[in-house]
Amino acid sequence: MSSSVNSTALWRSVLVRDLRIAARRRSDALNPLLFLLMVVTLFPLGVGPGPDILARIAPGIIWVAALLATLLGLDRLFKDDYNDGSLEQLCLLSQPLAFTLTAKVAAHWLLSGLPLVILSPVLALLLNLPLDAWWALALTLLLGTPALSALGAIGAALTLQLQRGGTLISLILLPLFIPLLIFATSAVENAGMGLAVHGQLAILAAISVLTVTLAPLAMAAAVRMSMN
Amino acid sequence: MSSSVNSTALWRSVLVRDLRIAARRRSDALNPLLFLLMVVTLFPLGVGPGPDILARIAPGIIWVAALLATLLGLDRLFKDDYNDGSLEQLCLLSQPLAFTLTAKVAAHWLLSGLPLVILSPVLALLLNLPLDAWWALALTLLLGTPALSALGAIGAALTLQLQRGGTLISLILLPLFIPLLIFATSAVENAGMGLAVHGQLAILAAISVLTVTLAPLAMAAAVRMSMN
Amino acid sequence: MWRWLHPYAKPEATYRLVDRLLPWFAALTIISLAVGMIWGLAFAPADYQQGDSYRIIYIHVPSAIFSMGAYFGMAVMGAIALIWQIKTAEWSIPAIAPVGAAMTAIALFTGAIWGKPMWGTWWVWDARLTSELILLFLYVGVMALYYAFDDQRTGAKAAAILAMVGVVNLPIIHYSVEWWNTLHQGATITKFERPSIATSMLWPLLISLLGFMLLTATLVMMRFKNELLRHELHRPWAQKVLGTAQEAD
Amino acid sequence: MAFDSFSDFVQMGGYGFYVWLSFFLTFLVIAGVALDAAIGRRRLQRQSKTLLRRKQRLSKRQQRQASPVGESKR
Amino acid sequence: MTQFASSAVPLLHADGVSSIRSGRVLFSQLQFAVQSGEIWQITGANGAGKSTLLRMLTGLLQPSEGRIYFNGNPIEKVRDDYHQQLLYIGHKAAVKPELTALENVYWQRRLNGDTNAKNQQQSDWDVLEQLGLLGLEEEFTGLLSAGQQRRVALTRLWCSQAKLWILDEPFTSLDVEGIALLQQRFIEHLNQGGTIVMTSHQPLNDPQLPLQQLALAAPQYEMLAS
Amino acid sequence: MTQFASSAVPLLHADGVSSIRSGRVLFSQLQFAVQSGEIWQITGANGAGKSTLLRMLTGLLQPSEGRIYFNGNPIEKVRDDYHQQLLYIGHKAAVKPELTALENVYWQRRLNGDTNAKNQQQSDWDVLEQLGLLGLEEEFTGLLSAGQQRRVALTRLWCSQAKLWILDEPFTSLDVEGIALLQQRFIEHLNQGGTIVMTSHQPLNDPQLPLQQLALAAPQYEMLAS
Ligand code: HEM
Ligand SMILES: Nc1ncnc2c1ncn2[C@@H]1O[C@H](COP(=O)(O)OP(=O)(O)OP(=O)(O)O)[C@@H](O)[C@H]1O
Ligand SMILES: Nc1ncnc2c1ncn2[C@@H]1O[C@H](COP(=O)(O)OP(=O)(O)OP(=O)(O)O)[C@@H](O)[C@H]1O
Ligand SMILES: [Mg+2]
Ligand SMILES: [Mg+2]
Repeated sequence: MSSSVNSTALWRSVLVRDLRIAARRRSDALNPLLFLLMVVTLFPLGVGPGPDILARIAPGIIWVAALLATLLGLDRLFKDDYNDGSLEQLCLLSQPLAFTLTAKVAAHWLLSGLPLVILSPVLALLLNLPLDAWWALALTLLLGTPALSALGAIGAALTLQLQRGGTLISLILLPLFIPLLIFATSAVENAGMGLAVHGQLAILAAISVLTVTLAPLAMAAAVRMSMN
Repeated sequence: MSSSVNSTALWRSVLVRDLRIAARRRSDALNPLLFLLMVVTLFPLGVGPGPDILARIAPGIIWVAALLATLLGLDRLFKDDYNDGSLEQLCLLSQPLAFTLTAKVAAHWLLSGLPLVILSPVLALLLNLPLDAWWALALTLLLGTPALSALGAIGAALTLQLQRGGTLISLILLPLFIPLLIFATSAVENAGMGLAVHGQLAILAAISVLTVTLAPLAMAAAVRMSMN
Repeated sequence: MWRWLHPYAKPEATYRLVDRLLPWFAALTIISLAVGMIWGLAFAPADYQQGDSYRIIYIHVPSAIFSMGAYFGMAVMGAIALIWQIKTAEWSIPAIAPVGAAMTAIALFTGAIWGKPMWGTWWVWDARLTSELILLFLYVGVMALYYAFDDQRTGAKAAAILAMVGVVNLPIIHYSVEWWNTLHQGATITKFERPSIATSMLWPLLISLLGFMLLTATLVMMRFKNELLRHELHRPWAQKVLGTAQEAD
Repeated sequence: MAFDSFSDFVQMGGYGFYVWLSFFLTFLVIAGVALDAAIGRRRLQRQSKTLLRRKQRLSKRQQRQASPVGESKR
Repeated sequence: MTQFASSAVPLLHADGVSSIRSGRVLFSQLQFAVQSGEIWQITGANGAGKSTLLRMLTGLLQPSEGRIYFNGNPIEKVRDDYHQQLLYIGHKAAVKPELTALENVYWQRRLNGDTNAKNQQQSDWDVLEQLGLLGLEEEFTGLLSAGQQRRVALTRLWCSQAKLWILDEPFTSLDVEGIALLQQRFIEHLNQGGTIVMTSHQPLNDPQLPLQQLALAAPQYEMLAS
Repeated sequence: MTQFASSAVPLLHADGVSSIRSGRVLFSQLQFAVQSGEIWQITGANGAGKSTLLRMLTGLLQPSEGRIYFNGNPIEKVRDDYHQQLLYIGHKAAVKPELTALENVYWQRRLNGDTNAKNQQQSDWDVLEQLGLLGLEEEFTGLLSAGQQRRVALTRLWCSQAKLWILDEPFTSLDVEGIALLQQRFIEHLNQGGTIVMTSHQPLNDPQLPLQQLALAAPQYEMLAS
């Protein structure tokens, strides 16, 4: 009992510490937001200003931005802790590592996924997305980005010690992102056309639940493996 | 005279060593390519099957993907060398730092820009780009990506001291990338419509030459600045 | 040639100079802005095409021009800071950037507001509009970079380098309007062409231009004073200026 | 004077909303920047005071450390 | 498994522990028992396998052969209990350069399960002062000197309740005065019934320390035969 | 600028050098001259500013006040010449973990302008053997032990032609035998007319070394006054 209470306290500590480190500099907290805004301005520039085309590709754009925002911070996720020895200290705590590591994933999601969810209405506005699709976009992001963070974390843990296996595993992991993207974008499109989206959302939710619960085990195994 | 010969030898050494190290971490070297393929395969999925729309947005997508792929590996460009002390050793060589650093930029381009140029026909095929536009796309990439790498290196050098430069780099660099994006995509579109593209290609080439020659100075200044 | 700059490399002397000039700039700003705005709003004739909506021009155009002007000034300061290693020039960068960003923001939304009645939409992904947005990003980048460093001197140098690199973008941004226009589609942009403006409209515009120039300078000077103090906070003169010196002993 | 009456002036030939909105927002931004500068000065004053206090505390602590009394702790 | 009389169960016991790394035998069939209250110094040339052995003792690394027992139980069986008693400082200091010295101390305590950490702000200041970091408490740790960063890492020895310390070259980067301070702390810990296993290339010169030594022979760099 | 009789121009001369970091004075108005053939040990407590001073001597860092002269010329004026004569090994070892020991040695030589580096494969092996890395030449450096990684970094002292060595705690992580080996190399270098400026918290115990010492006082952590 007391151990589980401790686990939660520890979990919160890891989370808050990670956020503190990330927010060390005032500007850093804003950066992901600005970055997203900029990615979204890039596309209209590249594609041309026709609002109809923009609206059609908007879900794709925003989801690519989500992917990118996830990937950008990802290789740092465990790397810094690994290099400076904090990660081995986490392994030496008397709480289960798999659980502790989810705090780091949560921090990553709070810094990369959540801003995206919050900002999505603005992005949708900029890209002329039909009103009906706004909430669908926000929902898919809310349901999908945790899975992005969790899957990404597996990759980050696996590539920690940079042995031969790394490439193969990223090759295996990256395609896992694609189902997320397909279901999410089709949900947004359907919503834009006034069609039902429960199906896709349910699948997204299922993927997220599955990955968020199972990924920690894989992560913990990978991290312990890299301690050799 | 002998010093200039030495400079070239040194330049080659830095380049080859960087490539050797990248080859050791195969996953790192492959990441930009994987990302690119993913973005490009995702879009047909996200946008839907209409080939006309795909073809219209293809140049934009490929170029935005190129920008983002450049950004992905960028914070690593000088960081590892900075952390392990190799960069201060480069500062202490009796050859001009600005010149030496271009070798690292060249390595970055070989690993992120060149694969893109080589891969562009495949990407164009995947996105139904009209045949006439293929060569234009490849040319814009060939002319534009060196500038991306050079500008990117400035960003990487400026954020060297910062623990979490990743998003700040993008914030700094995307505005600098945008002119390239505009000219390149308009060139490819013109080519697709059978119009002349000399103008844009000339401008792209000019930008590339300008940045590749001037950026090293900014890079060297930024690197020396972060030695404190 | 740069000899005269030398005394102002000293923060205290610079502070005194700026402090002395500031009231004059502020007064002139208020006068010229008042004249320009009242003339433009109330006395200048209505446009034969755009009616009275064109009066937005008296803030839109000056702010747009000085959003670029401020950036150029910042880049020049960056060059001075890097080449002659003058600290006060470094510190002027964080003073200029927010003011420039404000000008950019003003140009952006006055343009957007003007666009609604003229084009029927707030925002189009047009070259000029987008390039102004990019200018805002550039400013934000410079500020973010400056504040990202623990060591302020390093931050200032980094921001100076970025400001200088970014200035290459100014002409590109400026002329890309034409390139984009001719190469892309020109439908929404025809109204953008400079109206052959009547002198009765031109005069107030020129005065507002002067007013915005002075305004930019005034705001920069206000912030610059703060920057000087911030960096010299541990020195007695700064403590005296701030009125905290007595507590020291 | 381009307008016949004050209400004409306010209405701006039907564009009143746009014209006044942009003038108002402009004023807001400028006032914001100016206010920020003024607040910045206040902030500096506070910072200067804490700096001085920190210095005093430091010297006090150093004195305590230097004196043998400090070592009796624990 | 070796049996001990209940009173003589050693705190830590390595039973036939071997390490084989990339086909080289570093050490084999090591057999030793660390009793509560002892301080052990593992010595050996560079590459002898000292750090490897310490990491095996912590459980971070699995021995290629043999087993390690804590209070008579294999450590992997009682991992959580074991880790509650354990404090390990390795070659890497686990100090965050982005945090101030004070914050580092605070979070180290938090992560080690000190839940009412907030109340101890004052003691954190004291620990830092004791380690010669007076006036640097609110500096970013990344900007401190090599030895100062090491000192921030070593604050854990002052804040922790752990009985067993496993320290890999704790004296690295410390100046003479710092080494003396640390040895003083060792004595305190031992007097309170604590146990220390450590490596160091520098002799532990404090005569008060009840030192036990374990010398690892320089490894033979041959390929493993079988 | 101080003037010296032509014969007495010191190799390295610090003239009124001060360091002020984040508003704290680390040292001020240092004045010393290192003659060719001397070995200088900079001593001082953790955080005294030793590393800072060494980095200033290399030109990586600009003194807050004062100037540093090489053969009578300000180092920033003769940077390329100076760096040709200089070998600096700092706290960070500049060793690439992804490369093997042998590759590290090879590229270090290449980067230092040794153009016919390919012909020297054999001597690289020899140097590594001398440093006790026999049999580990083709191991990834990242997998070596702390001391072995340090030894790979130190191979530069065996391969370089530089006259002036500036070394920041070169003995870190080395075992006793490694320290002796290094001191032996110092003596060789000095006998060949070389010069060494270094820091170390461990005493240089070889009596043959013609040691000069410069002690940095512990800094006062006060705000800058003037
Ligand atoms: C968000 C929307 C807008 C933005 C960001 C914007 C931006 C700019 C910029 C940056 C300039 C200065 C160009 C230079 O000096 O090189 C400018 C000038 C000007 N703008 Fe706008 N503008 C916008 C909307 C509008 C609208 C709707 C109109 C009128 C229909 C308009 C009319 C003008 C005029 C007349 C000039 C002066 C022309 C010249 O000197 O080149 N703008 N604008
Ligand atoms: N992850 C690893 N994979 C393969 N070999 C390793 C690994 N880690 C260490 N080794 C090898 O094990 C040997 C012993 O390493 P270890 O770090 O235990 O030495 P050490 O006794 O601590 O030396 P030092 O005094 O230098 O710290 C070294 O030769 C090293 O190459
Ligand atoms: N980049 C920096 N910015 C601000 N302060 C710094 C920076 N680098 C070092 N310092 C400060 O300068 C002081 C001296 O650092 P330095 O590394 O020179 O000490 P040192 O004598 O080498 O100590 P050690 O024996 O621990 O290596 C430290 O207090 C440190 O906090
Ligand atoms: Mg070791
Ligand atoms: Mg040091």
